[in-house]
Amino acid sequence: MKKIAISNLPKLYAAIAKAQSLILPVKTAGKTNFSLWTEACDVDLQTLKTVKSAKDAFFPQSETLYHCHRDGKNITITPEDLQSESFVVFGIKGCDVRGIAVLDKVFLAEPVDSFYAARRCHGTIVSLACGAPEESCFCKVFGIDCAEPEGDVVTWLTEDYLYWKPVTEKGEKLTALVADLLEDSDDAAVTAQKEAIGKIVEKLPYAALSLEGWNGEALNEKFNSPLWETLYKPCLACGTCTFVCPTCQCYDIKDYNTGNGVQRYRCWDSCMYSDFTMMAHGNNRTSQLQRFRQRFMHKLVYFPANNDGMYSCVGCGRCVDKCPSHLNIVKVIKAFGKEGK
Amino acid sequence: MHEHECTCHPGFIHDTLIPQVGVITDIRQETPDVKTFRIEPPQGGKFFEHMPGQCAMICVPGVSEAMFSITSSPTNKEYQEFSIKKCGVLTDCLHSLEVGDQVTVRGPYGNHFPVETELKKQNLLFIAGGIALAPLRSVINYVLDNRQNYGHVDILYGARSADDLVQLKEIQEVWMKTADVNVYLTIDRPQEGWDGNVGFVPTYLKELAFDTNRTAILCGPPIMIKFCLQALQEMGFSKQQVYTTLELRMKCGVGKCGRCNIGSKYVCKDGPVFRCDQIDELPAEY
Amino acid sequence: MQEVKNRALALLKDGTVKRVLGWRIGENTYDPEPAFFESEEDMQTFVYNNFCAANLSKYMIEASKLEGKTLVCLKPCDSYSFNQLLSEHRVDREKTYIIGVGCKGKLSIENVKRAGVKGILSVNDTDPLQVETLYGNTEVSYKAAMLDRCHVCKGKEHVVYDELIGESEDTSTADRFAQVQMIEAMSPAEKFAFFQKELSKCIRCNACRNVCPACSCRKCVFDSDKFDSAQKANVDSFEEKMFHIIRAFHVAGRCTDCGECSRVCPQGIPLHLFNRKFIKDINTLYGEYQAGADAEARGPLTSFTADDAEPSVVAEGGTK
Amino acid sequence: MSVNQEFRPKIVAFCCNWCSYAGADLAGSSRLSYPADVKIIRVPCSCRVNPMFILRAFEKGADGVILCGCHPGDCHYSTGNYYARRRMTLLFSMLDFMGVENGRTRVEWVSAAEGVKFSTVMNDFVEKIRSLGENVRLGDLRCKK
Repeated sequence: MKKIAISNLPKLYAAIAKAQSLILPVKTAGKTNFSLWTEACDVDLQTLKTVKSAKDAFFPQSETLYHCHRDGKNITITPEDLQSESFVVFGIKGCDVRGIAVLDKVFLAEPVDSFYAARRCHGTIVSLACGAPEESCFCKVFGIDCAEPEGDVVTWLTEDYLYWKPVTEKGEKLTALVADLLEDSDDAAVTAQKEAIGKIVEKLPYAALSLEGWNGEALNEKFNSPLWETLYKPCLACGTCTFVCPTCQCYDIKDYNTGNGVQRYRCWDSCMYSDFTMMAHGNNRTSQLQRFRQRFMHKLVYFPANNDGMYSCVGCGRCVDKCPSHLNIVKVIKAFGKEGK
Repeated sequence: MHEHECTCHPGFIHDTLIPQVGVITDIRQETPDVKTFRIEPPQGGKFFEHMPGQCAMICVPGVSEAMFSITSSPTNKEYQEFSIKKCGVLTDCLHSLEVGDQVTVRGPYGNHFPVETELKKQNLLFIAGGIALAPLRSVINYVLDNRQNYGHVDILYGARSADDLVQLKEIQEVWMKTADVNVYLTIDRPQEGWDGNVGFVPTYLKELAFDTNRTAILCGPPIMIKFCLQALQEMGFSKQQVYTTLELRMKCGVGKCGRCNIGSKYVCKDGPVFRCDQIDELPAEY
Repeated sequence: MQEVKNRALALLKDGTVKRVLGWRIGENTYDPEPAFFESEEDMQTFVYNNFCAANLSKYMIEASKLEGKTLVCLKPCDSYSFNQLLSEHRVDREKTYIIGVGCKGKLSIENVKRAGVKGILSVNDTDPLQVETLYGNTEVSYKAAMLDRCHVCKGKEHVVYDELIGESEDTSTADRFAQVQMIEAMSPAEKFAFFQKELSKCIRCNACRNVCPACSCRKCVFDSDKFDSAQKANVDSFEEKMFHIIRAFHVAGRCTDCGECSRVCPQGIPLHLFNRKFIKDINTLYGEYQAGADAEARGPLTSFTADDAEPSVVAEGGTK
Repeated sequence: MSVNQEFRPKIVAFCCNWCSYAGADLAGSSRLSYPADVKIIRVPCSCRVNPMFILRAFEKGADGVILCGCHPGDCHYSTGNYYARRRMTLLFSMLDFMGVENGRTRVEWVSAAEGVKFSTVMNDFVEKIRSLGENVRLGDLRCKK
């Protein structure tokens, strides 16, 4: 276990940023999101949940795939370079780290998505334990320990120090890079914090949320439930829940005409949008009910069916906080629970 | 090919989302709204090896990209063909292209008809309607080119009118002349100069009263599939004996972009070929 | 407010209305969700408290397509939106029974959190708010927890209703255009930097568009496949600006300043500034106009006078 | 000003079919010159131009956008330019509000007989844009590569 005084954190950031690019929670115009560190930025480790998850670091909201130039009849395709430089994502919470594991299941499955894989292999994850979980958190339900998250390096923030524990080889490498800023430490403060967090987690309102009945086998029974009929009603069909979610991975591929060629990029898409499945001969999800159902069925039924029971929800609670109509996955799970299904 | 390499993953020279350039080397007007395009890489040959039933993404840069079934059989060693019906923004644009124009192609995507496993040694009944002959053509030619591996072949093909029958030349000159292959053609409404059967495919199917000692491969518009399936069941076929294809909106082709799912199955990866009893297990959202 | 619930229940029972559009009780006091109720049994989960902030007018577009009358609970500001939709023939007055509910300012849990409260377990909706949290109990003043828009409330009169329930209280404490004027006073570089910073947060979730009662197009121009709209990608520095200008422009003269766009923005972008700037300009150049105040009025962008200001008025500073 | 000497601005001019486009024609046939940097887009009426047209022109790389229509009162469709006038006033005000230099957009009323005015307006506008320099606040970065 290592530690560094809070007052020295700017030095730590600068030291990391000198060697690699550093992505961490930065407050801009009142909201905190993961962003590239600069000398002038306002690092914010106090806000528990960034608005968007850390997903952007590995799977950006939009990224160029290739450029296409046309010269007469000839087309030339220039693929975008893959990530080839190392970078560090600092301050990811346990839920977001698990979110990346969920993305891995999708993008690292054959055929491997090389854009994602390149970022994964060049990125080092420095996770941060949640000192003060909030009411919308339910990561425990998915077996995540927010007091000791996964990652290459795990850190804990107390009033005076940031405690630093390298876990993987990548983590050791990063630790070596900043070794002269870190001092050795015992575990006492961290143990105390973990215990305190554990007690809070027990008291979280959604700590006892039951996922019973949500699995790949329940497919048709859940799909055909009449409950969706009322559940979807307040949905505005916006993409807030999808875009703040650490696990939503559906994407769209689009073209942009730059005037001297076509830039093909991919961007996050949302199953909540009415044109998500639109095609020349029609749309197989014509109602908001179907689209709403798709989101939750994907997370709680289809994904586990294809990935050995792993849910595509990590209980970060962002959708709970952000839905303009106060709809969320917790309400859906509970509604089915009440029905005894 | 693409100099597009990740230092720690030397294998990643070619992401599946990055297409190859293709040159249109031949265009055949099949029907008033269907053209068959022969598309080759600039250096000639084929883009990739595929199996019958597999698809590829064809894109006109700046217009759109969509999944098309590869019409030519894998046994064709020289080139690949796509029969495309004019019905949307992209296909309109494709139809306006000329020989020598370039598009981009990526693939192959999806599963394929089990020509080397379940279908082997079987008697086969192909049922197609309209443009749906496109995916079946590759299977039929594959079967005919490996004739010894399969039993008796019946092909039932229908279209709106005689002018809408795709690949008529090949049907008449090759398929009809192959031993132990019966071709049944039908059109929806009577037409001058047509002395074949008139009537919808499902009706004709019932009239033909095939015995159940065969596997049916069914492809067509959803409504035709529905009624043909009913007819087949009335004739005593079980759902395990019938294969069909599904189509939904696809973007990535590799089961990641998340839109072509029916339940936990992705049509682009787990499909497009499904056995009918497998489809029954899926939620009704297609 | 038990009275709203009782009255709605009575009207549902006696067959005056076929359904009630109100709120369903959430997991907590602060997260009621808009909902339709069709039976007495269903009405048990009906709730009306000071966290019921959403503007229900837009749901009436869909409800107007249903058979029978729908009862809807509208706050004073919501009634403007409803009236505006009425003038655009998007809702059916004959199929609507409006309970105008009195308003003393609506609460926002975001604002409670903004006051520094974390881990909220329960909260009530009286003044001051008693908040029980994972980290101890605390109080937040009603005013501090009130939605930003309530501080610049445009009035507590319902412009359309069938009956009124409950008292209202004036909550406006600030000038509605103060923020707009503050920005107008900046230099171009400062203005640009301000909006660049705010809009760089935009994630194109389209919540502002989808919640807006004035945005009622069947298909939005930004969802068109006729041009290479980024639509849902936060692609670059530009399209966010275009989107937000056009979003506000398309509702200019029809926007009642209900403030829903800013309420729902997950990134807290002050989207109402765009709308308010248009309202302020319209007031300055074409005379005071409040959209939704009169369902018969002609909107400022669908009318003109021969001696309107020329666009060069902008360069001359006439819109500041 | 030496910096801007080399700068060739891209100007988009939306011209109404009935007056301004004819005015441009007259300017041409009268051999009145105006810079080749001005690209004219003919529209049926000035009120056909919606704010999106202006913004899209900037997005794709325009440095200045000018809208020309019939003089108020002379619209071929009687009132189109009155609506356009209100819309453009509000749009320009919004652009100003967001920190875009307000010389980059302009509305001018040019009749079919005003070939001279067309030429003067265009020369003046191009000069103005040249002095403002390249448009950096409203373009899409992807178009600049």
